[in-house]
Amino acid sequence: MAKIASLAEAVSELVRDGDTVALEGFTHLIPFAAGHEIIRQGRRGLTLVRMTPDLIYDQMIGAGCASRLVFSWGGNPGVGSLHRMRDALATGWPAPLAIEEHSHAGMANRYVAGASGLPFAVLRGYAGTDLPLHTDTISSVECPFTGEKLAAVRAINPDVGIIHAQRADRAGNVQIWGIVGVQKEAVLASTRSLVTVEEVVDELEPVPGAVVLPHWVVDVVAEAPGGAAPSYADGYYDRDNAAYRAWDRISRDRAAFGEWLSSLRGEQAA
Amino acid sequence: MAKIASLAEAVSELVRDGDTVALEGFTHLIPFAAGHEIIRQGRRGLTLVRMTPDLIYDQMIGAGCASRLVFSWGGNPGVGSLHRMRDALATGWPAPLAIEEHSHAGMANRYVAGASGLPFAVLRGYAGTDLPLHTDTISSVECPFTGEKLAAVRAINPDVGIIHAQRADRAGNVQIWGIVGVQKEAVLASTRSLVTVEEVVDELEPVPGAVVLPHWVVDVVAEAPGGAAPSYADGYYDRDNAAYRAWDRISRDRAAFGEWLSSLRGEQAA
Amino acid sequence: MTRTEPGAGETTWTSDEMMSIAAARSLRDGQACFVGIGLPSTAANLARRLHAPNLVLIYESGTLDTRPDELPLSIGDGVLAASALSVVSVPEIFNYWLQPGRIDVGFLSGAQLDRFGNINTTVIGEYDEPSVRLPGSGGAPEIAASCREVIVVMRHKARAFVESVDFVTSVGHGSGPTDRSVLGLRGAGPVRVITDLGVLEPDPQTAELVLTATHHGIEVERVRAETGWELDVSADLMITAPPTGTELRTLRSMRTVGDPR
Amino acid sequence: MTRTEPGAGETTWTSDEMMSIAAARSLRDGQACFVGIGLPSTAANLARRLHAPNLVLIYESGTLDTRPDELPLSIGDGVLAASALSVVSVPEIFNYWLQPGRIDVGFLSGAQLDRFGNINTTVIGEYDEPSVRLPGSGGAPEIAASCREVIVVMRHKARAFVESVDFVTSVGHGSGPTDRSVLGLRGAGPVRVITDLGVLEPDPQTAELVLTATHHGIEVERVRAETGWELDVSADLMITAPPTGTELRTLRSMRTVGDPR
Repeated sequence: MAKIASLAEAVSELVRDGDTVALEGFTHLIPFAAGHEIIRQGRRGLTLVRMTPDLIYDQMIGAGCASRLVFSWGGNPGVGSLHRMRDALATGWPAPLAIEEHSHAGMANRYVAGASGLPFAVLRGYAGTDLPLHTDTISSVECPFTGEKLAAVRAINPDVGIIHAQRADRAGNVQIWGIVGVQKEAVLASTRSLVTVEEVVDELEPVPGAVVLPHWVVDVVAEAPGGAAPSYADGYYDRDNAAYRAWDRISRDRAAFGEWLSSLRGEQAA
Repeated sequence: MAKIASLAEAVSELVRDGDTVALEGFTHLIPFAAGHEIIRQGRRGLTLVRMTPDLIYDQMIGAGCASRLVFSWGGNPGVGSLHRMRDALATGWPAPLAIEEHSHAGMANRYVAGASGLPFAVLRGYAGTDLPLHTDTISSVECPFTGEKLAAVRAINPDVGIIHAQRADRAGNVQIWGIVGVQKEAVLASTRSLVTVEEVVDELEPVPGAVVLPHWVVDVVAEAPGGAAPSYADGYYDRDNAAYRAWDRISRDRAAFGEWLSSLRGEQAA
Repeated sequence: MTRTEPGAGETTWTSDEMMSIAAARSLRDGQACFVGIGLPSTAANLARRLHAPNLVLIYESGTLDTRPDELPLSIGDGVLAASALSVVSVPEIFNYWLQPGRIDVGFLSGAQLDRFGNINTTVIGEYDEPSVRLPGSGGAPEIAASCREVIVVMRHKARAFVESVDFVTSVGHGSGPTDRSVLGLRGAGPVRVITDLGVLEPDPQTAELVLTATHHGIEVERVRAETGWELDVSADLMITAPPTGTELRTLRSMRTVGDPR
Repeated sequence: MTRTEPGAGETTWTSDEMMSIAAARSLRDGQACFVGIGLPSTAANLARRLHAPNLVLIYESGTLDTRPDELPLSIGDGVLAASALSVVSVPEIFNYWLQPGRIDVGFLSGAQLDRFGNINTTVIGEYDEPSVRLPGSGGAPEIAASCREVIVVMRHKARAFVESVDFVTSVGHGSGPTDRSVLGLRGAGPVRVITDLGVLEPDPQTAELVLTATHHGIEVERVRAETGWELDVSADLMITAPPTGTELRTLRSMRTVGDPR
């Protein structure tokens, strides 16, 4: 049975300094509120795992939460670069950042292996590319039937998996629809899990295309209306493309970012 | 673009003597009408692939269509044995039947590998059981990261994959809901595919829990109302448990089966 | 827990009823239970109607947390899908739900069981020329491998409770207490075998199944006679409490889909 | 096919418009096309509005056969999900749809491209101390590996069209015509690179990209000046037909989600 708690309680209970944490959501349902709460609670030394770091990891990296980033595409989608991530990589500000870089197919399969209780996954990938020279969680296996050589990637099993979903019921069963990404896999691969939701409801009405995560694989559900903004929650609100574009200016400049960060931290104190 | 044709045309075009054919549907949506059409058209020497042979393969084996059976659970669910299958195995009547036997997890992963364009799949399975002694599509691989030994199963890529679904639209997009089994994987793993449907409709209304197979991975769609009976089609008709029970008596006896078969073949002539 | 003593008219029950009731009692509320069809399904659904309303039932057809009003005849009856929290594909049920060890209890039956709890549902006799061809593996090998614990429910007959199974379909304790870890099986394996005569549990030292309880009214000698190995009896042999009236009435009220009313 | 010649007022267009239109023309109706965001997405959606109404667009966010009214800004905008025939998970889109070679055309862009069509979207300079850190792989390496053919759309600049990429993110033809098969890559790789200046295609003998067309009004020398290797010119160099009025009007009418109207 999942526990229903406030977001502050949930982060405090589940996320510890030095943890490997995956906040997932592929463009859709990115758990911004949870990431902001991690910033507010001042977590340090996290290994942040996410296919597309997006603004949320740019913010967490800029805030000094992370010492390592595991990812497969690190840009501001349709806009440009993640300047806080670039700055941390280039200058170590505000903290040095190590990276472990994959392709999307590799990352997706690492989550699948993690969710499946397997130590690795097999895929056709990486052949001829330069990534295997730099990433030691890419290797190869030989098919025992055909002798073909295929890529192997190491399973990901984060300490904490965090996602945002549309709804949960009072038992903690979680419902997600629209672009579902790797959220199910991220939760199932993780030792502990937190799901923020737009709302907790009495009953989960079936929805076409919905994925349900049963209460017994979710540790904590926290209500966080609007918790995916400026990304979006299908059925609740649209993606705020203007905010994505505006982030470019804030992120480019340490001072502008510092103001953003103060304001974020101030909100909690208020 | 999938072609929409009659079931007789579809079977005639897609299924050839000696083919490896998978008729899938896990308890639900078993493509009986398609199997019966294969019997009527007198196909021989088929390798029949199916997790649960069920009545449909008992009938096809008894009718002499098969020379090989690839499966993971061969019973009449909740009732007892498949006597035609047993008879073919024990006495070679009406034709000798070779078998290749797996567990459900192994078969499911063989389809997944086939659908994924991989030559094999990895799972935690078979360790300590006697199946690997008898089935040469079970082997093992070592994890390149941890050194753990895991089971490997060879991909299945049937010549023809056949399933029954609730609906298709006129472009041949197929919609399935309820227990969806391994149908998507069976179609995607196969070189050619046939989908029988309860009805062809103008538009596929979204349904909770539905899986959609796009028209460009389906070769032929054939309308076959009631085509899953005596199994069932969620939203259309229930499982005919009485027919499953009655099959036991027919299947036990070669003569009673012969009458059933004549009647099936006669139906077409009528 | 309320316990209704059987009334005067309810003091008789069949050995199958006792078996289902004993098996139902062994499940705890809130557990996630991977259910095989037949005896396990009856017992699990009985438990859900008695002391374990929040038992999470999972069938290999992909139905997660299902609450059927009537018992399914097959593993994929419509009643399972209609009452499920979620229906997932068959590959998913095995790969994401069973394999990683997310399931508390695997509930199995079999045609043969040996002194170490290994189960045969494949063939009696030689594999290539069997005297009886059985249905085969289904989901059982991986249920036996991956669930945190396994409970076996089967009728106690000498021809079924054998010294050594003809074919290992699903591994119990192999040939001793360390075999499972050597094989890399992560669940604890069979922790209890519930029959129509009593209960067998593995000896912690040897992993051999010993008689730990007889059902009300069953003599140890009868159990021994129906067991194909020299059955050891636990020093603190228990006697299963007889069915309560509530248990019997609930069990008898459960009907299988399609049965005549 | 109806072709509208540009009217007097429509004889000017930008080189980006020419590029998108040339890229759109290269797609055939009914093909399944795996679309990267940005230039490829614009071109593919333009093709769907022009001559290829049944183009099957697939984005790595899991949206299958999507028909957005407006262009998405990101790869997973709501407009893609809302107009899709089906939305599948990200693991599924890569494993069941891309990897087995079910997709006719992969439509990519990049920061650097070399003479063999290898693409870099990872770093400029050394990996550990890059002069520019780029976004990275995303879905591109496996799109480049697995689609039946790959079409690259990118702006023609000397700093981008290089002798040899600093980092091979996505394999084109490696270093020659046999490299793809040696590497086990099953698709044909880049069959065409469409830029704002012209079209490059691999020489069948050497797999090196040669200039096979210049866009209307573009001189070969200008293309050579913007190419970082000794660019060969095909013996039968073509000239891309200028945009038609319909093409320009359609392209100009497409708007990105969230753009001011």
